[in-house]
Amino acid sequence: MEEHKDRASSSISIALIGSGGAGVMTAGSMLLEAAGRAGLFGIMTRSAGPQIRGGEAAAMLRLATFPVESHDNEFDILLAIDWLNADRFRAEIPLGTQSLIIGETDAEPPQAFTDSGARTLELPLKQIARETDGGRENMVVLGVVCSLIGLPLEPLHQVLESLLKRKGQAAIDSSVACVDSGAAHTGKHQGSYQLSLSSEKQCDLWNISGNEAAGLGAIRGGVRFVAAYPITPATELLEWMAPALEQVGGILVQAEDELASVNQLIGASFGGTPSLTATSGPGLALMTESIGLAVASETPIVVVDVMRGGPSTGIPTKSEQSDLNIAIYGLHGDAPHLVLAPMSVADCLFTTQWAIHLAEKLQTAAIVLSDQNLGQTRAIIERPADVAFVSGRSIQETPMEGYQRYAVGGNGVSPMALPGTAGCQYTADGLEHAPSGIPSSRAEDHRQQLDKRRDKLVNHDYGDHWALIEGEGEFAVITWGSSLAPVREARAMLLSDGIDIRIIAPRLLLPVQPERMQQALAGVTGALVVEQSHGAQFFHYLQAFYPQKFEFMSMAQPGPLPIRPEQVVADIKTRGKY
Amino acid sequence: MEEHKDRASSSISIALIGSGGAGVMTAGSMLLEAAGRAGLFGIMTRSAGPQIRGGEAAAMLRLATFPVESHDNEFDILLAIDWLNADRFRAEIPLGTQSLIIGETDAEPPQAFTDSGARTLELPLKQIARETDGGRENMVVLGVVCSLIGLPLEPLHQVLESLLKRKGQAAIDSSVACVDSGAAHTGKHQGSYQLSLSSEKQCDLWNISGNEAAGLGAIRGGVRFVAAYPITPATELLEWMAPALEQVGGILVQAEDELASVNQLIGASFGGTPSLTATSGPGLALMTESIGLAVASETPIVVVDVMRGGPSTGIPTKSEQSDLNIAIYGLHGDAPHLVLAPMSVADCLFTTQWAIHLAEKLQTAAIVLSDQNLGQTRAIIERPADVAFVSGRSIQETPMEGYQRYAVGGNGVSPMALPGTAGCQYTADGLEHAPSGIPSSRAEDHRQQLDKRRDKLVNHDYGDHWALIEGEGEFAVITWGSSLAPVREARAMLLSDGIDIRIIAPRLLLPVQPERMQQALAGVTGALVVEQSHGAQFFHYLQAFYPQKFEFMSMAQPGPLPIRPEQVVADIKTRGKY
Amino acid sequence: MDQTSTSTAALKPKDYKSDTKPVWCPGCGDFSVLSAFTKAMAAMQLDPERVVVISGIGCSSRIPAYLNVYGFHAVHGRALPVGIGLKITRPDLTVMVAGGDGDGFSIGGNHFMQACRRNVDMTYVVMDNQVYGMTKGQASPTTEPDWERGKLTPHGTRINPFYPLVIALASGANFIARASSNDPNGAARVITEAVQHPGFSFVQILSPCITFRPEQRDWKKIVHPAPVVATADPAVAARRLMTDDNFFIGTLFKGERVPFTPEFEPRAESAHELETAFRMSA
Amino acid sequence: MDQTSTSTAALKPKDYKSDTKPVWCPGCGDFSVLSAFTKAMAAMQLDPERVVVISGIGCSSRIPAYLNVYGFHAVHGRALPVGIGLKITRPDLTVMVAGGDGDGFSIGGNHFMQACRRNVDMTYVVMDNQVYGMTKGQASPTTEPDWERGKLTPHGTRINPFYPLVIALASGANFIARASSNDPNGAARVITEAVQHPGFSFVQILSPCITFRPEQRDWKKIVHPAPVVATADPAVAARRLMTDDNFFIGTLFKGERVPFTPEFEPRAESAHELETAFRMSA
Amino acid sequence: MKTINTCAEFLAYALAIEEEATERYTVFAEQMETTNNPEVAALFREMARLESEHAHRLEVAAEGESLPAIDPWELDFGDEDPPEAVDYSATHYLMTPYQALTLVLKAEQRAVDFFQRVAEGNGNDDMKQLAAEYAAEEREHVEKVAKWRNRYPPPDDNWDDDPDPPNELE
Ligand SMILES: Cc1ncc(C[n+]2csc(CCOP(=O)(O)OP(=O)(O)O)c2C)c(N)n1
Ligand SMILES: Cc1ncc(C[n+]2csc(CCOP(=O)(O)OP(=O)(O)O)c2C)c(N)n1
Ligand code: SF4
Ligand code: SF4
Ligand SMILES: [Mg+2]
Ligand SMILES: [Mg+2]
Repeated sequence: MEEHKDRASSSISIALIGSGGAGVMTAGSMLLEAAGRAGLFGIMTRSAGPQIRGGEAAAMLRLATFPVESHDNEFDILLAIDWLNADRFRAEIPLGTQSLIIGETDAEPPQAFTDSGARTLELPLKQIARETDGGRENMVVLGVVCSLIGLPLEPLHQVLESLLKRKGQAAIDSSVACVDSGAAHTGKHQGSYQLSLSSEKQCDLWNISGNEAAGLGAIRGGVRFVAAYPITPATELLEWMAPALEQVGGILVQAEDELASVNQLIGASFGGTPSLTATSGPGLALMTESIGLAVASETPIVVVDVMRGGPSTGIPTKSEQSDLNIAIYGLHGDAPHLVLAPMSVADCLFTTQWAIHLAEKLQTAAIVLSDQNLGQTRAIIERPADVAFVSGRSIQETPMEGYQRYAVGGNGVSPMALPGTAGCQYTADGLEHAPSGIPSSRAEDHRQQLDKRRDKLVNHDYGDHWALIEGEGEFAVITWGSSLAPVREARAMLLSDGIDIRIIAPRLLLPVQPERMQQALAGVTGALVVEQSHGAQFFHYLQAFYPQKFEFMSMAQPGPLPIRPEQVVADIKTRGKY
Repeated sequence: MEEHKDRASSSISIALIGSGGAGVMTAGSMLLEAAGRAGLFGIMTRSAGPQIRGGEAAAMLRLATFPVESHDNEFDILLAIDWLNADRFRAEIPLGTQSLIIGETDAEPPQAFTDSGARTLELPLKQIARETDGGRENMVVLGVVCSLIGLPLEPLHQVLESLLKRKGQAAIDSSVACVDSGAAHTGKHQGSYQLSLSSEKQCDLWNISGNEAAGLGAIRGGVRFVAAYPITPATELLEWMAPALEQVGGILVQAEDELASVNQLIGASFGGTPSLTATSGPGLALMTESIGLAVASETPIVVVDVMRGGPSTGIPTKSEQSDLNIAIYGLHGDAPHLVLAPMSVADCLFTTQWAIHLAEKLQTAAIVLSDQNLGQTRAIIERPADVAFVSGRSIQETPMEGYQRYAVGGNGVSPMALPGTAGCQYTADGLEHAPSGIPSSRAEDHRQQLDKRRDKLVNHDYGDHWALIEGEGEFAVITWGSSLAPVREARAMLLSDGIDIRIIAPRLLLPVQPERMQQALAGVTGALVVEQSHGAQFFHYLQAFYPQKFEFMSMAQPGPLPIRPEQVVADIKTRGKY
Repeated sequence: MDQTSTSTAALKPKDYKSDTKPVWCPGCGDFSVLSAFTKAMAAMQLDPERVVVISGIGCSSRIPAYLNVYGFHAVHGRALPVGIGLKITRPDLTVMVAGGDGDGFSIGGNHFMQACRRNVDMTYVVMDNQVYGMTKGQASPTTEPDWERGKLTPHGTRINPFYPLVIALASGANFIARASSNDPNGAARVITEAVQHPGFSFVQILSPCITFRPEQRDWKKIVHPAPVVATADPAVAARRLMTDDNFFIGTLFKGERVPFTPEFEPRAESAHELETAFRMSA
Repeated sequence: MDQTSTSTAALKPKDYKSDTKPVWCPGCGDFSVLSAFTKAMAAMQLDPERVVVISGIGCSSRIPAYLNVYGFHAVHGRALPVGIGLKITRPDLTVMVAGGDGDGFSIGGNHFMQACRRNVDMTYVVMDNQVYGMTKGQASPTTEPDWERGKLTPHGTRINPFYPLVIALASGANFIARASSNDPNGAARVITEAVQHPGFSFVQILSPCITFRPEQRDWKKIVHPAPVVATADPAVAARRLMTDDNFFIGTLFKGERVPFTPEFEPRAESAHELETAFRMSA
Repeated sequence: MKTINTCAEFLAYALAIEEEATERYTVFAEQMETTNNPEVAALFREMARLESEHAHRLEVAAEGESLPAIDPWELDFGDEDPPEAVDYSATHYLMTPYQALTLVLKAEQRAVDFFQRVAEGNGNDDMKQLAAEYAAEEREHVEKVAKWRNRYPPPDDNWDDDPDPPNELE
């Protein structure tokens, strides 16, 4: 109980529910922004019914005094404008006895929620809204929440001011009035979920989604050409990039399909322009043949896969880490390439930028495995540091007698002549070739080029970025991507019990780094592999490439529900035998 | 030396070389057929320059008194009609000091071949041919070979008779004359590579290629619809099936591409017709998205991938086992399916037929991994036994109130209603769905359907067909597909040194069979993994799914050269510490 | 035009509806298309279990589950090959394929063209809203080049639109028509005609996306009936299309192109026959 | 018509040839097309290093390596998108795409249609032999429906052939012509015109496959010049195509459709500018 | 046929003819080399050498003159294919020397005819003179090639019989 209070003072989880038109998403976004302006960290995720418009929707927020990357085990506040079909969110919004359910007066909250033992509070939201001219319940709700968690209203007023500007002063005024009025209605509950706001403000905070961060990373990394076909949940990455690229003289082309988009990248990159596309599972599947062409012809390209529930069309709006297999092994033939995975919203920027750098440097294809969770979570984060990774392709700049595009030797990276360079004309080829590029089916040529394409990747020094490694215990949790966040929270929970575990989360999934992994695992006697997939793909990947004397244990949970820290704790306590 | 003689008396390897127009392929085929009629076993493979017509070509045969499935370590006889560009076959036609090189008088054999220390023999092939009206050197060559290996001329005469019938009696006569004349010119070399022909003839021998065998297996298994797009080296499978299907009332449709062909299969199968396509790596890559649809919608389909050198367009005319990864892991999301691999020409029939049976029975997609080597090798084999595997799909035959297409429970296989069945209307879906088929993103539905699709495969009893297991040693060689043949020959070689090894070659690659594998490995203390890939794909697959206390050792060699038995022996002797 | 009597046994449009509720936005043109489907099926008194509706992915492609017939909700852009495989092997069924302009003309453009060429006896209905509804409003092939609200094409696509009727005619479709969701009865009639006409029938239905293209509500003022009756002459049809404003409604072309109807009558083979080719007559 | 003098500095056709020897069958029409390419390049005196020829897979698609320019031998059916990506980002280059009828109209059919629509300034040359040469003689989209020697279609394809010029015109190509390998000089002229015309230019070159379609040797007797000069009016062009016997040679259409030329001038961004959107003004 | 009036114009034509012939014989020689028909390859090589010598001599002759630049398709030979150029479709990987020389013979004869026509046409006299010289020279070629061909037997009926199927590649 006390423990709950403590956690609550530094992190509060809030879910806002309502039908389409109620404006819960907008309210959630405003709350997040206001929290950020108040110097808090936070995340917001969304969930909605299958309807395209008008369906039930939920904005799920967590606000905290420290950087947060995933949802907590429970929600503290569930606030519904209406309860229509709200029970579909039951599994996504776990409540506890300390939680507070708030709804419209006389509107019974669904048993699915009250069963949790949470307290309930009824408020005349509609009536409060009506009292203001043009007033809306979602604004009232904002006020209520601010009051409960002790967030000053001023930053929220500012947010309303800037976001509603185009709607005119009247809209702003009525919203402000609703907010204030809502805040005034919480009575004894005021501050009951008080967040301890620090007085020194974080001065460089960003409000960004993982998809936007990846887009920004791409541009920082030097990408100036994007060709793509829309697909949930990658579309927003592309939609952010379309105008952003223009600002840097680049361009986004909407192609007829994924087959076209990936091949447009290959063309642009052949001409010297760092190029990227974003897609999700079904689109990635369509691209694999041509990603193989990029590998064989040594043409750098980057494909961001914002993973969703699979297989097939699957669950497009929900997260899952089940495209690991296709990303690692999905190309036909022996086609060594890069696979990277960001592990937080902010890391989407870093990892995407690094991927571009590596693809360009190593003249190969890189697949970046983001997911719906990272991509569509909106977060308040510290401004990510600038990193020096920009495209640095090895170019044959000057004319050269007997130029060989696929010359072997050295580190395997052979300088690439760009069209326009006199005397270096060659034909890039997806057929196996001699060093000149001329097709060859000779065993020596095949072996040489296979070695070249593998060695240039294997021999590169990827430095410490290859993985995040935390903790000291003899028991390790190996995880990746968006599963890292709950694992880290689990570690924090365990630490408060005096248990330390070691976390290893590779950012670089391919090429594998056996020596570095061995070092990271030094002294480890048991390891749990945590991932969001049904087939335990990551677990098998680790066994395939990092076999250990001890046996890995697997905690694999498919989507659509996120992994909760307490699940990880429970699993570790069982398996780690603590 | 003696050893050579012994081997020679039971197996002889012959390579015929010549430029386009010389007719070495035809001669090779005739020789194979004649050997078969004489009761011998044998194989023939081909190799050719990059030219579409007129280039250098080689027919490589091995004839034996026992069933043979791969080439020997060395060729006994190399016979060239001309030597133009013949050295390109150097690596494919290894010779030894006991080999005999035969060429036209005054035409120096290339040093690449004579360096082997092989003996040489010059024969006036052209002149002999000219002595007969309409005579051709390739027929002379046939006579020469028959004489050297002691093959009676009568079966060859019969072959000429039947194959040249449409060219008229004159053509037959002149060919017979050339053959006889060639046979008469071998002088002291006559019978120097004598094969010990058994007097009791094998009475039910077939002359068939792996591609044809797969096609026949498909039809035996119940396939009546094929949609496909041509691609080397799968085209011949399709070309054989087009008329064959008609004979059984089925049809082959040439589609616009692989995306169309795989989806046509899904449509046909949804309607109740067992359906199959054949392709190679690039085509398989294009199909993966829709194979995932077959998995998710539980629509049985079979895709035969006749593997060729990769990555990308790669080496289309040569064999490699490098599509293992894409076949096992290439679908996005968690998409459990079947992967099977035939391990000999004859086994292409069995495995394809079994694949159809399993796909139908388990309502899923099956990928059959054949390869160029198996597919395009023509072999004399014993007539494969009839097996009882035919499509046996579980059908909802009668109207049913509240029919649920994806009902969970039982063994996971839910009866499928075919269009036309009143009262069972449903919509098949690649979106995650409830048991009814209606789209659902609920965690329980997702989990249930994921479990269903996995469990129905995992719980099926595949019987002993899952793998071929031979030998008793503590040292195991684990291999698959066309690599089995050289491994088996290696075992035979080792046995003659008194060393036994255990061979394990899974025919069923997915779902994995951990218990059966454990049983097969009982008592094994070390294992070498032999495969034809650069990335050691099979080795990693074994580590991923069958981790052992001992470490696997890897012998991975990419194409285009086949693995030779003596390489395997050498490797085993080193690693097995014999 | 009906042979069946209106006895109580006769199937009503609602009998072709399933219990699944559409996810569509109220006001979406697709509701009206759904109604046209059920009306057409009722008009033809098709046995629901002998009809299969196949679709790809998109708002419009959700339609099969809303019908009480067999359905297949396949992947994006590939519904036509699924339909072709089914119809060739099950000529006894009425096979219809339905979907959106993105599904059919962008990612599925090749299959559209090739399906027209192949001319299998089936009906393809495209609910054209000139936008990708499901993915929140990007331009589609039929979008005007200067529509600047597609978020991936902020200056408009600036490329030539795709003219579905022209491509259908040029490729070999045997029945070509345009209908409007504003007139579900008219659309039902066209669908009926399309199903009844042999070979590959293509029906474009203008079906507004009121969420991402609210201005399409005005289509009801713009559409107008085709001035003349359907022709069987491709050249005449082609000439008419030259003056097409993309808003005439009606049947353009009812051709006499021979449908693709290969024989298909699966038999348990006589294995013997196929084996003879391999057997060595030793 | 030439501005260049025959000074010794001038590039000759052979200067555009590489040292790599074609794998083609002697007699194949593609040799003549190769010669036409070199002649056209010489006529335009293009800098070899500023030309890129991109292809898919097929006999014809082997052409880039035989030219002394930059080349990309991509995968089957996808050469056009490679070309589009290149040209948009490198407008300074002369981009040409070349390949076969299978590559371009079967597996690549959608990209063909969409490339015509997009109308990027590049030239697409299809060596049409109405067959898949490289895979040993299956029917292609342009094959006559009754050709019974395709091993996957023993009774002929029995489907409507694909009419490349019609589809090109209907989709928005800005230059459309047909040439014949029997007249490499004429083909060179057409290629030259095509390259010089703005936007997407499509040239079909009838190029016999003497191995799988030996009867195509007779094409030289059948081809005949187009009766009239090129038109800029799509309607006129369309009418001419209605009476096309598929063997007229010449330029059909030189349009005035606006090419797709988005601005592309990569700059190292001012990161600041892009970041402002995310920064919290606390 | 367009009339050719000046020496410069004529030389430009003649040069184009010889260059075209050189190119094609070179291509044919390469074809035969890649398809392992060395005898015919050598023969085409020889023809390519002869034609390139011609071309070279013409270049020397034209030294100092400024020849008009004519795009290949502007060259007008009447209804004929370019003289001296063997049709690209005429070769075959199994062709015999006799057949190759027959093709050459026809091409050379067309060259004779062309130069003769120009010589008899209505250009200026210098040019006609030059054309007549060329015609005479080509006539010698024709005779030489005819003799050359006599050394070889004509092909038998099934000269193009290839019992083996073509190769598939990709
Ligand atoms: C391979 C693949 N790429 C992209 C998508 C994402 N996607 C789903 S529907 C759709 C477009 C739908 O547009 P349309 O067909 O016009 O249907 P509408 O929603 O407008 O009815 C797209 C791009 C997908 N599901 N699969
Ligand atoms: C994805 C894929 N499918 C199939 C093939 C096999 N393939 C190679 S070339 C070709 C057809 C070539 O025909 P065309 O484009 O007309 O060229 P041609 O050889 O006739 O010049 C095919 C089907 C391939 N390489 N890749
Ligand atoms: S988004 Fe548009 S197309 Fe989709 S359901 Fe809504 S109105 Fe209809
Ligand atoms: S197979 Fe046909 S297309 Fe290919 S090179 Fe030979 S003649 Fe040309
Ligand atoms: Mg649409
Ligand atoms: Mg072709």
